[in-house]
Amino acid sequence: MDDFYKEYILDHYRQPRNFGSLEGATAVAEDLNPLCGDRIRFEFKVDPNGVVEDVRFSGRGCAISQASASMLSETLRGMKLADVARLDKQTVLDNVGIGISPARLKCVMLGLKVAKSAALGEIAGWPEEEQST
Amino acid sequence: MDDFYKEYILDHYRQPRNFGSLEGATAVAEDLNPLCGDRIRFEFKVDPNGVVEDVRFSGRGCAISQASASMLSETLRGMKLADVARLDKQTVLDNVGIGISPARLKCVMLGLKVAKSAALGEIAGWPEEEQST
Amino acid sequence: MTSLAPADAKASRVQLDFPILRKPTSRGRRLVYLDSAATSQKPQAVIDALVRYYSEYNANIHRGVYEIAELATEAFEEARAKVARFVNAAHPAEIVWTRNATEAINLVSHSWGLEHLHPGDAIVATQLEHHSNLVPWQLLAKRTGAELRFIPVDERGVHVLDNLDRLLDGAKLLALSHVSNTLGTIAPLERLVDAAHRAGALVLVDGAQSVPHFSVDVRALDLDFMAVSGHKMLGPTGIGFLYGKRTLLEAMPPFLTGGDMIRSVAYTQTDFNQIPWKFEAGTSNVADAIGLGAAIDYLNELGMDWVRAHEVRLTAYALERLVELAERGLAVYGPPGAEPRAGVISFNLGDIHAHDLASILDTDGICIRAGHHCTMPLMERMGWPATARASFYIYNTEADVDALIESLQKAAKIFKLA
Amino acid sequence: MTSLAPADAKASRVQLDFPILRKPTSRGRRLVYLDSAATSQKPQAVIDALVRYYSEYNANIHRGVYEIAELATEAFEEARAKVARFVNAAHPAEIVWTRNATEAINLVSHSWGLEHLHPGDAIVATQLEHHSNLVPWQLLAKRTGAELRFIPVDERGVHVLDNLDRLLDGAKLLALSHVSNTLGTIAPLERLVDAAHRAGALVLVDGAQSVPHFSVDVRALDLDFMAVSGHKMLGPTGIGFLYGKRTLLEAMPPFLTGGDMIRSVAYTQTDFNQIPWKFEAGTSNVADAIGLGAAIDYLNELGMDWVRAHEVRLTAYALERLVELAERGLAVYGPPGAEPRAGVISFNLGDIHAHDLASILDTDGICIRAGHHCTMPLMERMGWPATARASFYIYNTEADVDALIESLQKAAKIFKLA
Ligand SMILES: Cc1ncc(COP(=O)(O)O)c(C=O)c1O
Ligand SMILES: Cc1ncc(COP(=O)(O)O)c(C=O)c1O
Repeated sequence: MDDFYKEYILDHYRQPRNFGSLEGATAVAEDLNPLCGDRIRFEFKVDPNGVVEDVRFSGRGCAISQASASMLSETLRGMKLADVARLDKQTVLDNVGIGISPARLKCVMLGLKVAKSAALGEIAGWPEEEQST
Repeated sequence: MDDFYKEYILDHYRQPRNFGSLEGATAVAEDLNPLCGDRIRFEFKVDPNGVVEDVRFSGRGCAISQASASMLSETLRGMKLADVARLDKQTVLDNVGIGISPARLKCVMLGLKVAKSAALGEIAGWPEEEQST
Repeated sequence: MTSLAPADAKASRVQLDFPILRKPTSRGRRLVYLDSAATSQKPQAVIDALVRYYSEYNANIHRGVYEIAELATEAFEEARAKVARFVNAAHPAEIVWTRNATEAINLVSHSWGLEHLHPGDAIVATQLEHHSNLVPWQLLAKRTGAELRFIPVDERGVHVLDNLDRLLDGAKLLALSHVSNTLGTIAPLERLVDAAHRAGALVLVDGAQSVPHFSVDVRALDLDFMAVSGHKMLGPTGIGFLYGKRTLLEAMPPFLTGGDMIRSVAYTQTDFNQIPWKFEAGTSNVADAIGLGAAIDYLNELGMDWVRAHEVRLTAYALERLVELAERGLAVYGPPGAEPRAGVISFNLGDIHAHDLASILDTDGICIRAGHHCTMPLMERMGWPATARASFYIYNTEADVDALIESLQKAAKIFKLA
Repeated sequence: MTSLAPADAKASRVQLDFPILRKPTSRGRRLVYLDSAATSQKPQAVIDALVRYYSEYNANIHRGVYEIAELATEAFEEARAKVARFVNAAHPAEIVWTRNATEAINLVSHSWGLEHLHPGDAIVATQLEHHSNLVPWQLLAKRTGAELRFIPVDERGVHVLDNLDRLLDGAKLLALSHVSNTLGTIAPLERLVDAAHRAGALVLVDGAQSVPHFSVDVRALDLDFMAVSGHKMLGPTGIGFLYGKRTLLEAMPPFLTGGDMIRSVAYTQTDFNQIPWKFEAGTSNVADAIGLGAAIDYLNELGMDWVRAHEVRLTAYALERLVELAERGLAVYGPPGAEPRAGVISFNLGDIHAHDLASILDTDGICIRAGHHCTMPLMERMGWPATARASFYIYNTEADVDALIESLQKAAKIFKLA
C-alpha cells in the first residue's frame, strides 16, 4: 500500500482537477462512505446529445478517494452519459494504477459510484426512447 | 445420586405425611422452583403460645422435593414458630440423610424455604414485642 | 464393531470429532449426550476456528484499515454468506446476526410488530410454542391491543387444522415453531404458510429445532422471517440469526441502536445504515459468527440429508427399544413413529418424576433433560407436570440408545416399578 | 534489553501471553497493535477457558440436572460474581449479561427509559459520546418527548462545567462516557454524579473505555447504571454487561423476553424471574461469559494499578516522542499531558488523511484506527474530518511507540511534508 502513494496520486490529492461546483449543472449526485466518512459529489452539465459538456466534483476524504475522483473527472468530460453509466471498476483501477487492499477499495470506488449514479439519475429522467442511446 | 433414592425417601414420596390442606390454617405460604416447576405449599395452625399445633403440606414435584417436605412436616409439629423461622439447611440435610448434587439442592430446600416463609409471614403480623419470642 | 450399521459407523466416526465425547466423565464412563435439543456439542473444527480467530486475526471489523481488521471483516461477512446459502436466502443482507433465536424473535416483535399491529389485529401461534416464541407475542399483544390466538394440537401434539382459516382471519402474523422442542412434532409448514399468506398474514418460523436437523429452504417455503440459534447446530454460544425477506427488513425501523448501525450521526439526528447492519448495533460477536460459519461447513460436509436420515433411524430404534419398558409404566409422548418427528422423544417412567430420572441417568453418564422444556403452557394443556426428554444429533449412536434403555431399567428397579 | 524500564519489562512478559503478538504479520514484521480502544487482544488464558468449556463441560445452563450442566451453570454464575467483584457491585444480581456495552445502554433506554421519561423531562449527555451512548437517547427523546442536552467540551475535549446545574435542571438521566474513546478524556465523575443526583437525575456511565484500563468502583462513585464491553478488556467478542443498582433493576420491566427469564408462563400470561435473569432472555452466551471471567482473573493478577500506571507512562512517552513530528505538521488532540487521559492519542499529520496514514502504517505492521471513531458529532464540533488514533494496553511497550514514530516519519516523507 505504501507504493500506492505515488507522485501523481499526491498531485491529484493536493491539486484536484475539476474541483468545485457547476453553475447550471443538470445531473448531480452525492454519496458518502459511512465507514470512513469520505464524501464525493459529482455535477455534470450535459448537452442535448447526451454528452458530458462539463464536470465538477467536490468532497473531502483520503488521498485515495479524492485522487481517484479527480482522475475520473478528467476521463468523464466529453463522454456520452450512457457510457458514464456503464463505466466499470477497471477504468478506475487503471487510473490509479496499482492494486490496493480490500478495505480501501471502497475509497477508490466512491467517485465512480457517485458519477454513475448522477448519470443514471439523469438518464432516468429522459424520454424512454432516448434512455438506451 | 442413585444412592439417594433409599427406601425411606421413596416411602415419603409415595406416602407423604401430613399431606393436604388445613381447615382454619393461620400461616400459609407457597412457592415454586421456577427452574423445574416443583411446587410446595405449607399450612400451619398456630396456638396462642406461638407453637405449631398442626401442619399440612401439598405440592407436586420430584421425589427429592416431596420427600424432603414430607419429612420436614413431621419435624415441625410442636415447634415454636420462631424456631421454624430459624431452621437451617442442615436440619433438612440431616432428614434426607445423603449429600446431593448442587442442581438438586434447590429441590431439597424448597419445602424448608416455604415453611420458613410461612412462619416469617405469620410472625411479621404479630405485635412487635412478641416477634422475637 | 463389524455389526455396526453403515450409518452408525459414520456417527461413530463423527463422535471422534467432538473432544467432549472423547473424554470419560468424572465417574469414568463415556459421556452419553442425549440433550442436543437444549444445546449441541461442538466439533474440533468449530473450536479451532475460534482459537484461530483469537490467535491470528482478532480485530474490530468494518472500520479497520489494517490487515487483520480486513481479514476479520472478510471472515465475518463470509460467515454471514454461509448462513445465507445454508437456508437458501436470496442475499446475505437478509441474515441479521443476533445472540440467539430468542433475540431474533424479539427483534421482529419490537421492530416490525410495534409498527404493524393494531387493536383488532391477531397474532396466531400454536399450542406447542417454546416460551421464546410466545412471551414476546404476549407482550406485543398487550402493548398493541392485538389478540393472541393458538392453533391447537391433539393429545399426540399434532397440529389440528380444522379451524385454521377462522383462526387466521384478521391475522397479521403467524408465528410458529417448525419443530417442537418438547415433542419433536414437525409442523405442516407448506399448508400453514399458504393459509397464512392467503389470510394476508406474514409468517415467522422459529427454526431453532429444525435448521440444525434438516435442510430448510426459506425461499421454497416462502417464509417471511425465521429465527435460529447457532449453539443448537454445532456453533458457539452467543450467536444466532434472523432471516428476513429483504423488502421487509428494509422497511423496518432499527431495534437496538448505537455504533455500527448508523450512516451518519449528528447530536440530534441520525441516519441509519443499510440492512443487515442497520440491525446490528455495537461491536458484533465476530468470533462466534465465524465459529458458526465453521459449524455450517461441518454440517455441509456431512450433508443435511445424512443428518436427517441418521436421526430418523436412531429415533425409530429408540422408540422400538423403549417398548421394552412399557410394562414398567413407560409413557412415550408425541407424534406416532419416527418419520413425523425430529430426533426428540419425551416420556415418563411410572411415577418417577422426570428430575429423579435425569439424576439417576446422570450417574451413568447419560445426559437427558427433565422438566417443562420451556413449554409450560403445553405441559399444562397436556396435563403433564414434567417429562423426561432424550434428543439426538449427528454424534449419537445405537449404543447411546442402548445405554439409555439400560439406565432406565435401573431406575425402574430403584423405584421398584412393577 | 537490559535498558528496559521495569514496567516495560513486565509488559514485554505480558506480550508473551498473547498468541497474536507472538506471530509475525504477513509481511514478516512483528504486530504492533495500537488499537485496543477498538478491541483488545486476548491472552492465552482466555482462549484456553473457551476451549476448556467447549471440550469438557459445554451444556445448557440453569435447568440441567446432569453433571456438565451443573459445572457450566456454576462457572457461568461464578463469572458473573467475578464481574461484580471487579466493579465492586453489592451483589452478582446487579450484573446483567449483554452482548456489549451498546446492548446494555439499549436495555436501560428501553426498559427504564420508556417508563420514566415524559415530555418536558431532560436527558443529559456530553459532546464526547460514542454513537452507542447517543443514538439510543436520541430515539428515546423522540419517543417520549423528552429533551436531549449536551454538556459541552472545550477545544481540548475537556468538559466545561460552567452551566452544569442549569443543564441538569429537569434532568431524569445523565448518560456519559467515563473515558472518551476518541480523545481519552477522563470525565470528572465525582463532580458530575454529585450534581446529577442533586438535580434528581440518575447516572448511567458508559464504562467501555474506563473499566478495562483502571479500577472503577460503582459503589464509591455511586453510579446507578454502567455499561461495559468484554471484548475491550481481554474478553471474547459477544459478551458485555450492565451494572444496575438492585432496586432499580428490580423495579424495571423486562426488555427481551422468552425462555429463561420467566418464572411461569401460561398461554396468555407470564410471571417473570428475579434479577438478573429477568433481563437474560434465551440461551446465554455461556462460553464467552466464562471467558470474560478468565479475562478478569488475568487483569486482577496483573493488578489494575499496574495497568493504569503502565498506560500513563507509555502515553507520556508517546506524547513526548510525538513532539519530534511537530515540524512535519503533527497535531495532537485531547487533554494536555498523560495524567488527565486514558491511553488514547488522537492526532493528524500534516495534510495526510488519517486513512492514508493508517494504510501506510499497516505496511509496517502497525495497527492504528482512522476516521470518526463512532463520534461523528464530536468530530463535527471540533472541525476535524477524521483523526488517526493510537491506543495502548497492557501488552504495549516503548518499542511499539518507537515503531509508531518511525513509521509516521516514513509517511511524512512519502507525502513530502515540509
Ligand atoms: C466510549 C465507548 N462507548 C461505547 C462503545 C461501544 O462498545 P460496543 O461496540 O462493544 O458495544 C465503545 C466502543 O466502541 C466506546 O469506545
Ligand atoms: C423451539 C425453540 N424455540 C426457541 C428456542 C430458544 O432458543 P435460544 O434459547 O437459543 O434463544 C429453543 C431452544 O431453547 C427452542 O427449542
